[in-house]
Amino acid sequence: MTDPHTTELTAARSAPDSVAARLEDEALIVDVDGFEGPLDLLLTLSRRQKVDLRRISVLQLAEQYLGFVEAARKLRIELAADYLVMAAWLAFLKSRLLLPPDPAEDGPSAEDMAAHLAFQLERLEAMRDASGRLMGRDRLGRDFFARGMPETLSIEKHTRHTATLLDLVQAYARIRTRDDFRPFAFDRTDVYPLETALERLRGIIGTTSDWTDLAGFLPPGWRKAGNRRRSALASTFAASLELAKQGQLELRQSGTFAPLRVRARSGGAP
Amino acid sequence: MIDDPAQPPEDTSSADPNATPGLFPVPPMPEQERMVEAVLFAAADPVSVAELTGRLPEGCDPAEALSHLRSRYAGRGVRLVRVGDGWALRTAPDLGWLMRTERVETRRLSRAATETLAIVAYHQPVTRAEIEEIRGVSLSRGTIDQLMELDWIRFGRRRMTPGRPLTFVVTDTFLGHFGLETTRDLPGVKELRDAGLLDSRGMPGVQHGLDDDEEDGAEGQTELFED
Amino acid sequence: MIDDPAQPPEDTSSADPNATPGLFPVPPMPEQERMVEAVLFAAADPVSVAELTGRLPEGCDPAEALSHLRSRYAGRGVRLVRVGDGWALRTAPDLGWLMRTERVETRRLSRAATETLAIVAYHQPVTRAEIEEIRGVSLSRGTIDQLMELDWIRFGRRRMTPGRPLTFVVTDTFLGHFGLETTRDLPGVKELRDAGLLDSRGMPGVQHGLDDDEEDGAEGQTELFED
Repeated sequence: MTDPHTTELTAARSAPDSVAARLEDEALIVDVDGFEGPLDLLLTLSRRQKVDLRRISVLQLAEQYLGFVEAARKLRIELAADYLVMAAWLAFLKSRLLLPPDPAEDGPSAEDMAAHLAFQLERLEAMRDASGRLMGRDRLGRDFFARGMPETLSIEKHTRHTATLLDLVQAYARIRTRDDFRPFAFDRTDVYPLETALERLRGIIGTTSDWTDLAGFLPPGWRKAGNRRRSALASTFAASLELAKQGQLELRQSGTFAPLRVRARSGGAP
Repeated sequence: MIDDPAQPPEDTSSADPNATPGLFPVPPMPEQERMVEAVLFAAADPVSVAELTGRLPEGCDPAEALSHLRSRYAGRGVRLVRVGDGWALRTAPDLGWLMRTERVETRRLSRAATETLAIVAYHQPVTRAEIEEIRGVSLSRGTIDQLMELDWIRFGRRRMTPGRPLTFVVTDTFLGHFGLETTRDLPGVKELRDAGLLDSRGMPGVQHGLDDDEEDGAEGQTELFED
Repeated sequence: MIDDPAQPPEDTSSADPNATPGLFPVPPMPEQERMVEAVLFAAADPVSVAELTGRLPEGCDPAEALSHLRSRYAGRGVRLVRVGDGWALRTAPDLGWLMRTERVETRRLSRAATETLAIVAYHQPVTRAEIEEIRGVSLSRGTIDQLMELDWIRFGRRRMTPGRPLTFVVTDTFLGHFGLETTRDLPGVKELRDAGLLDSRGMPGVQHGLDDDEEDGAEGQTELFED
């Protein structure tokens, strides 16, 4: 009843587009940072209706909220995305509430949605009220006190190591995130370097005058199927291309995916 | 040994120094009450009945001793209060004004923190998504952190729903701080429950946006545990 | 007052006859006794009569209240004793043995032990080699011994791999100590981050900088999580 907006309120209710209502919304917008999200703003707006939250007019509330967003737009105040999401939802709800229900439409009725919004507001208000009552309770260290000098009478010393769950999970997270930051490095054991392949191929190609399957040049220990073979094959193939470029060997393939065959190029480089 | 006045009960409660502890007569109830009083008095933190049982001689009934002690301290400057599973002596709240020098200044909690605390207390066990749904706003990191640091909330069991989200519950420290025996003593909890305001109710037919977030959480979890 | 046989020696003078009459009526003696009881209980040091006089409402007689309180506690588990100039409530000396187990020095688990424990909890059953690989350092004998001694980890089954290495798992004692029903209730990294518990900013009340290595780690996390 001591609400300074009381007079404007009446005006706002009788004529939603009145100057007073706009001014009032603008006053709220200036304070938009003071709201904890759209639901909080809706709760504040709903108090203007001066009725029990259970009897609130959701339609009117939706209009007030949309008026607020509109006023913010006119004032070129950027509202956070969730305020706009709520505005879109309320605009939808408003249209559903105003139109006669479409029997063909699935999903919850506009009344159900409105009732849920009212429930959310009531629940938020209840929790807000509960938190106030909770914080207003007599509190340890302020209103009542524990023993000021707890006694430790024993001479017996016994060390107990302890840790909290928080220590534990933080330690784990620390290790895990440290892992994520380990500089990226190849696991070298399964990689056959190009340089090695080049050296090997150069060494043995001179003796090969017949067409020979490239796979036959794979080093021992790298021939079994798997990552090692794939790595060795790729490096040996790349080495063969390099040697072909240098004119030391020739490559031949009879068809797509057919085995690659190589031989020393007669009269190759010295 | 015999000269030491602060010896174990064998020396004071029995004539036979060779008897095994189990064979000692159980101390009379007034004596048990004294013992419980001394233990609770010495300890700054609440002591559970189980702990008292372990501390008192065999055959004692700390629960009964506690009930005697509680009526003895009724109306006094110090009271026997229950905190969750434990019992503690605390000064009477109406005398708080006398203890100005002992008062510890607590950090003022933000509105987000107090509301989150209330939601955890009234709705526990409650998931992060549920807290956000009730407040209509996403929960900033510092809020949970702060309440955990105060040891007022802790992780509860995982919810047995898709994603197995973690829940939050309040601690005994919370109960002790606010002078509550259990969460059933929260102000207005019964009225709120009767009014259906503690029900978990989602928007009819609408998949709430916050659920996405929770599913992300679930993924992170799976990743974590699979390897 | 003069009739009181248990009158404390400090009671040298009755209320100052020249004192201006207080604006409020002087509380009745039982109420004064409650006040003295509460103040002594909450005080961290013995409280002198002069201090009590200063704290209690004008016109109170703490010395008389003390003497009533002293007889009230006579023979109880707690006694009113004089310590130097002050008065304090102390547990009865004959019950000192009850408090003996109280004295346990609590020390935080070392970082190596905490990390090892965390790895066992999150990855169990886990071999020694796996722990070393995850932590990136070799595991000292003492760490495992300590965790075993605490009864937080134990040997699990042998791994059916070459060398059949022993594995470690956490115990029920571990679950009980950390308030977990199963290790599946442990929060994941994403959940920790959401709760703000991975923030590198120093948490109030938590000591940082004990170990440079740790701070480096914290920085790394910030980089990772601030997105």
